[in-house]
Amino acid sequence: MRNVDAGYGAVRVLHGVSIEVREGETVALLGTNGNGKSTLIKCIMGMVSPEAGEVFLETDGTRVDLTRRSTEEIVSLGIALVPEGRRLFPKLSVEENLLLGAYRKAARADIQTNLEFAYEAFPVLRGRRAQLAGSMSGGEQQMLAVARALMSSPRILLVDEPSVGLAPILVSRVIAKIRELKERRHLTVLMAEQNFNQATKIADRGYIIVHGKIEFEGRSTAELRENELVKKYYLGV
Amino acid sequence: MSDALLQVEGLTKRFGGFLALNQVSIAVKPGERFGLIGPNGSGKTTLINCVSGSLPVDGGHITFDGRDITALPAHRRTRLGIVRSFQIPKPFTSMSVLDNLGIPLENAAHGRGADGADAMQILEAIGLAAKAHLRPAGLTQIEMRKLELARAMAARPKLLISDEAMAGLSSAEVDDILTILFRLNAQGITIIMIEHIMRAVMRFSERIVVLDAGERIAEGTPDEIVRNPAVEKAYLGE
Amino acid sequence: MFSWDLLANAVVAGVLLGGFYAAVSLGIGLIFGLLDIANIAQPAFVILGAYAAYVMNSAYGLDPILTGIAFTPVFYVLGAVVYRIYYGSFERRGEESLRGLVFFFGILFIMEVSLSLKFGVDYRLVQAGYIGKSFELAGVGVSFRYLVPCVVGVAMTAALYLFLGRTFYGRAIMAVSQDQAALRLMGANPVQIKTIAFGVGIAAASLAGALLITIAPVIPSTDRDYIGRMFAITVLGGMGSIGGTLVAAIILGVIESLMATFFGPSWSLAVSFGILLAALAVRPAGLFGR
Amino acid sequence: MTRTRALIAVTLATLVVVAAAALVPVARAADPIKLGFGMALTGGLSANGKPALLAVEIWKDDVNKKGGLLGRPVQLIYYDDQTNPSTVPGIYTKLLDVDKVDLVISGYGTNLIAPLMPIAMERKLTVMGMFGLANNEKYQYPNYFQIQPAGPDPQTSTAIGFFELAARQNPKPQTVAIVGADAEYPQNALVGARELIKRYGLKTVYDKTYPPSTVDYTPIVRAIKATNPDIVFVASYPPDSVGMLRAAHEVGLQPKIFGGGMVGLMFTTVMTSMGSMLNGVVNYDFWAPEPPFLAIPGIKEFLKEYQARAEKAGVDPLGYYLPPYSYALVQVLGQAVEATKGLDQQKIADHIRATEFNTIVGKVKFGKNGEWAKGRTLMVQYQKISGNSIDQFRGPGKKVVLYPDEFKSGNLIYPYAAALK
Amino acid sequence: MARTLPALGVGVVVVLAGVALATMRVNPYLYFAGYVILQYVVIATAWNILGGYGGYVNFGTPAFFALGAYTAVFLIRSIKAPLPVLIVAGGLVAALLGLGIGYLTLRLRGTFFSIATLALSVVLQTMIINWEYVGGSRGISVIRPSGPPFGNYVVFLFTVMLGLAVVAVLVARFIERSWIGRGLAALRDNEEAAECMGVPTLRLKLFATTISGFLLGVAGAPFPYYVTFVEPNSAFALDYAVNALAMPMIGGTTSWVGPVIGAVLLGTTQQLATVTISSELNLLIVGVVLVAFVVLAPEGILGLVRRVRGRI
Repeated sequence: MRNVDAGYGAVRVLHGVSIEVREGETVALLGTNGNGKSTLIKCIMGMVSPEAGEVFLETDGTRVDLTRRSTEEIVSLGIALVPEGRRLFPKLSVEENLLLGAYRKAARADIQTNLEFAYEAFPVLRGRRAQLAGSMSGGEQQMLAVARALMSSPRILLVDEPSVGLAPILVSRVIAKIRELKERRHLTVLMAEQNFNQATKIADRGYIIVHGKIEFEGRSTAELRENELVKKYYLGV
Repeated sequence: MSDALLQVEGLTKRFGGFLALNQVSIAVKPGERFGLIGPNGSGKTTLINCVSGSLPVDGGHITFDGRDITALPAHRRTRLGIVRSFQIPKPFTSMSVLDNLGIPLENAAHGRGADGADAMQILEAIGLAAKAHLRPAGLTQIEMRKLELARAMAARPKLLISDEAMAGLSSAEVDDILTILFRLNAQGITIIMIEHIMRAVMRFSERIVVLDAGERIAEGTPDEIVRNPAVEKAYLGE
Repeated sequence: MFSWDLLANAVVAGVLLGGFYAAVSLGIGLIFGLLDIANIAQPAFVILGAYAAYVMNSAYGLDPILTGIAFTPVFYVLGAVVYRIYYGSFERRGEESLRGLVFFFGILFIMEVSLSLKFGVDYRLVQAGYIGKSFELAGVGVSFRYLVPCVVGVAMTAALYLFLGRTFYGRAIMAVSQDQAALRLMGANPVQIKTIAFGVGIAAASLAGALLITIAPVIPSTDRDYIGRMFAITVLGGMGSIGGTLVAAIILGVIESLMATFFGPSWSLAVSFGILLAALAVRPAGLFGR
Repeated sequence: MTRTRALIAVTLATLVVVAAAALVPVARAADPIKLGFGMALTGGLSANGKPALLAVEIWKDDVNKKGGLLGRPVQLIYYDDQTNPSTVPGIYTKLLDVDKVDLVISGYGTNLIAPLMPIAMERKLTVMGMFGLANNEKYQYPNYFQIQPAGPDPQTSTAIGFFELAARQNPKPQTVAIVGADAEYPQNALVGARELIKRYGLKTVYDKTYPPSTVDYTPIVRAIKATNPDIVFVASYPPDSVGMLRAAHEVGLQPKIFGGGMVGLMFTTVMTSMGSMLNGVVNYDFWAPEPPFLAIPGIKEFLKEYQARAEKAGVDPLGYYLPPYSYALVQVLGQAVEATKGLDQQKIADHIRATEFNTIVGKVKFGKNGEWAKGRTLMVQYQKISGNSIDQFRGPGKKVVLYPDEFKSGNLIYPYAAALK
Repeated sequence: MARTLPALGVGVVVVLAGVALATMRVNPYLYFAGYVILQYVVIATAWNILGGYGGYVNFGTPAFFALGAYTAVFLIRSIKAPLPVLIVAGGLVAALLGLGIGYLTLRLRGTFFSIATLALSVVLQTMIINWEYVGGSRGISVIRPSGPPFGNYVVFLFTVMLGLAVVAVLVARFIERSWIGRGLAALRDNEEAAECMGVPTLRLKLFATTISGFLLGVAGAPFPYYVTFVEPNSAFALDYAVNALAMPMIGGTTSWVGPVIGAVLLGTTQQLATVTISSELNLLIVGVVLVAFVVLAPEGILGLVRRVRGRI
């Protein structure tokens, strides 16, 4: 992602943001609410079109421009998003939600394997396969949202604020699960998260975004953790 | 505690099986600048929906100005002086900016039939006078936020609840809004600020309550809050 | 006047009628219940289906139900076109509710009038081997004229149920009104999904119309008798619950039949609508809403 | 701003009114005699309204071929009343005040005649009513004449033949079930039937009504069957006539005599599609292609002309129900104009009241309340129908006239079950 | 207030002009056609108070109209009540029904509310069908009182309806410009925000449904004397539902002028079509006009005028 400007209507949320995620990495995008994390993620997914700059995907030397593509097309390239607020289909059952995750054509062949994998990775979902998604607790919903994203056999997994609305103990469980999945499925992960300590547990490196600008780039987890700026950004000290 | 302007006791709210607020109590003193913070989804907006009357409560009591208002409909609370702004602005889209203010002026503020002068005064104070005759659709984000505040002010509140009035604004714009809120407070209006932008909350609030996962986890001055390990844990995680 | 024999007969007749009502209401269950599009013109499409069956029956002696099935692709395309116009004119501009309603009101009028311009206002009927025949089972009479539509109606319900639950398009249709943006994240295009759903809903009208003309004579304005029933069943069934639609249709059918048998038929429709009103006032989500 | 808006509104309104006035054709002091009416060309009764219109048009052409009335050509001016009574006052005022018609006849059906009555009375018009039931009982307007051969007691006219025939059978049937749609005509027929039941000393075992939008008639028929009546009298409109008859066959309802006032069975589309299911039904009617009717002068020519033009007009292809009477109605009016040698409404009315007319439906003489002096509602029985061809219905033998005796063309097959074989 | 007096003045002038017109007897047909158009002015205006100002779409217009008409039939038959009593009584009974559907808005919004009103109409029609005293399904003939002013009863009814139309429009205009109308507009735009800004939304909705019901009943009350024959099918005709909706949509729903323009235009078109085209094409025109307007001119004629003015 290079020099991206983006926003809604007259408001510009992102100002010249550039980030990159290399294959096999877990990158954290850190910052408190309202700083542009979600907007950045939406730019990648084609849900917000950038006013300037470019977003592209490079695999095996071929370069695919994402800026003019619809969300559906981007999904079909193997990019999946676990959206903020989970965005499950509340009136569909757990299994129906999962099966919808496999909508993209390339994933349909693997649907049985993926479903089995999802239930194995999240045993709680197997027990509740017929339950309506909307009636589950927040933690279970977040698990389902992650599992649903994996159903599309993605190469790249974007995760937007997985900790929202969850009790601390659940947050660490979700975060740990993401790491586990990343390793088992050989994913590339970009995670937007405000929970600094949790996110840095699993990230290889990270960016801190403040007021729509990348304020700090940590090339390793340690570099991020030791930086005193963090507290300032987070607590306004 | 009986000197509190707003007192919330043991407030509980469920959405289906989800416990959004669990026995939350807060007390806001007259004239206070009160901050309400917490990570996303911690129940802040639910709390103010219950206080303003948009949502019925499942348990607990709300007292305002010495009067139990738990069962009052929202518009009656507004008339008593509890006025809120919305996180996502909800302007009256078919009316001009000026007329948007007319609604609370004649419905909530005392004395019906207020003419345009009152509304214009508020718009001037907040810096929207030039846009008075536009429809809200023609406003920018910051103007929309200001309209939201201006409309709340037109209801002549005793207690103003500002729900994330600064999300998505630039630094300078945040300061702009802060100035307005300080000025209102100086005029004697009690203010509850719900905000994610820490810099703003810390600067503005005299006292802060922190919610996490529907529970009250801390209370204190900004300094105390910053040093509170529970708060750090809630925000930064374990 | 009460007898167990009459009761059994009334219930069976009501269930059969309910199966037919389900067939008539499925399209609107899909379009209004799942897509939230108040297509008030749906009954006019049903009548169009009835006339298609009539034309093929009177000209070539084709079985009405076979005609109904044969015409589903045509109706599907028709539905897709209507939805695209609706989408382009209202939904995309975000002003669907009120004006969309008026739009469909206009379509209803136009279709009704066009049919009477083309076919006149005489009652039209079809002939098929099973009309007017019946058999008796343990003292309960069953007319083929209702049995066949009921079986077809239940089969349509089952087919739609399977389509929605077992196919990717079907599941996407169930999801589309819940969260369009999330559906995009699944890689599905909501507009395409809605076009398919609308097309399927109108295609169902083709078959429903064939069943209708099998049961009773049809004139272009017959559609008005069904507007209320269709929406009542959809709402009662819990907006978009396909199983609920069938159950609600059967409840309505049995009530009408019991009223007609025991209390005087003239109140049967009012009782059905009274139940709808009560349901709306007490439990707007319908009886089987999720 | 607001004033301008109001101004726009007023301007628009004025423009529209002016346009309306301008568009309305100005009456020319011209030659033709204008006959005006509203007719149900859309809506519930249009299946009858359209054939009626065709019959009147044929009459006009016939008259004009012979040089018109009083040497002036006849011109028809008619509007669609949409089967909606609330359009009638407007239509007739337009006809009278703007189109300046010389003569009026009513539209088809009781509901569409009723709103015409006050206008006619106010302007002292002679009105020819087309198939209205007891329209004049309340008004007692002397210059109203009605062509449906209901006779001096309109309410019982539909049912009288039916019960008379039943009473003549041996052993005499005892119990009656009556049922009908919640609509104008069937309800009137039921009122008459109830009176006749009393008169003939029968016992009512079932008396219910149903809404016209009923889909399934089998529960009703089954409830009737459970009361085991000797006589089943049905007063219904076309869709429910078909529904009741089909249900009767499916449920196996076989009283001794079945039928009565079922509108629609005589429509050609219904007859051809119901086929042999009609056998045995005893039903009211006004015309049948039986020898007593075919012998009347002029009818064959009329039917030939009608059937030739029916397809193009999109109406009933045979025209055996209403069209001969519609034609007769204007025949009476035309003859009265010729006889009085002018268009004086009062003179025309006086002449009609005093004269017996020769029409294509036979001799017509009006009596009390402008109804036929003597009723002539037929009772027919459908017999020996097989298959669905239209041709079998063209000639005699399928719809046998049983009542009244002077038009009788065959015998009742009794009981009902015997006719089904 | 400063603006109410001139409006009242205009109203009085319109009525006086109507009376003058009535005494002149230009062309009797104009009174008949005019009566129907004015009746639609009342209906469209009444519908718009709830539907246009408040955003609640009532499909049950025929129920209110017929309730007015049948209340009149009942009173004519039982006590031979004079016309003013009929109008007030018809309005009051319909207002009561309006209050009833007002409470429905507590739970039902959008399409559900509309469907409930549709169902209400069916239930009410069935009741009337089974009530023999007012004619049941057979219908009932109503004989007009003799000796009306202006020598002709319909001319008299025309002036009465003109007066009612003026009253309805003045009421609508007054509501639109008062805090009530502004409150209704606020709740139409956003019911939650309106409530939070101190607008007593429930009370306003009840007021709107009641006054709208009252005026619809008022429009129906003289109907028995106009047609002289009332039967359920025409009193509960779907046409009233369609026109009540279509006329404000065509004119523009946010102002009192819209329904008036719509009713005059569409009403006149229908009257003209009835006496010129005389076939199904007549209805086809209404359908096509309706679809064309909602697709091409979504804000109605007023919106078009505003757009054109904006451009100049």
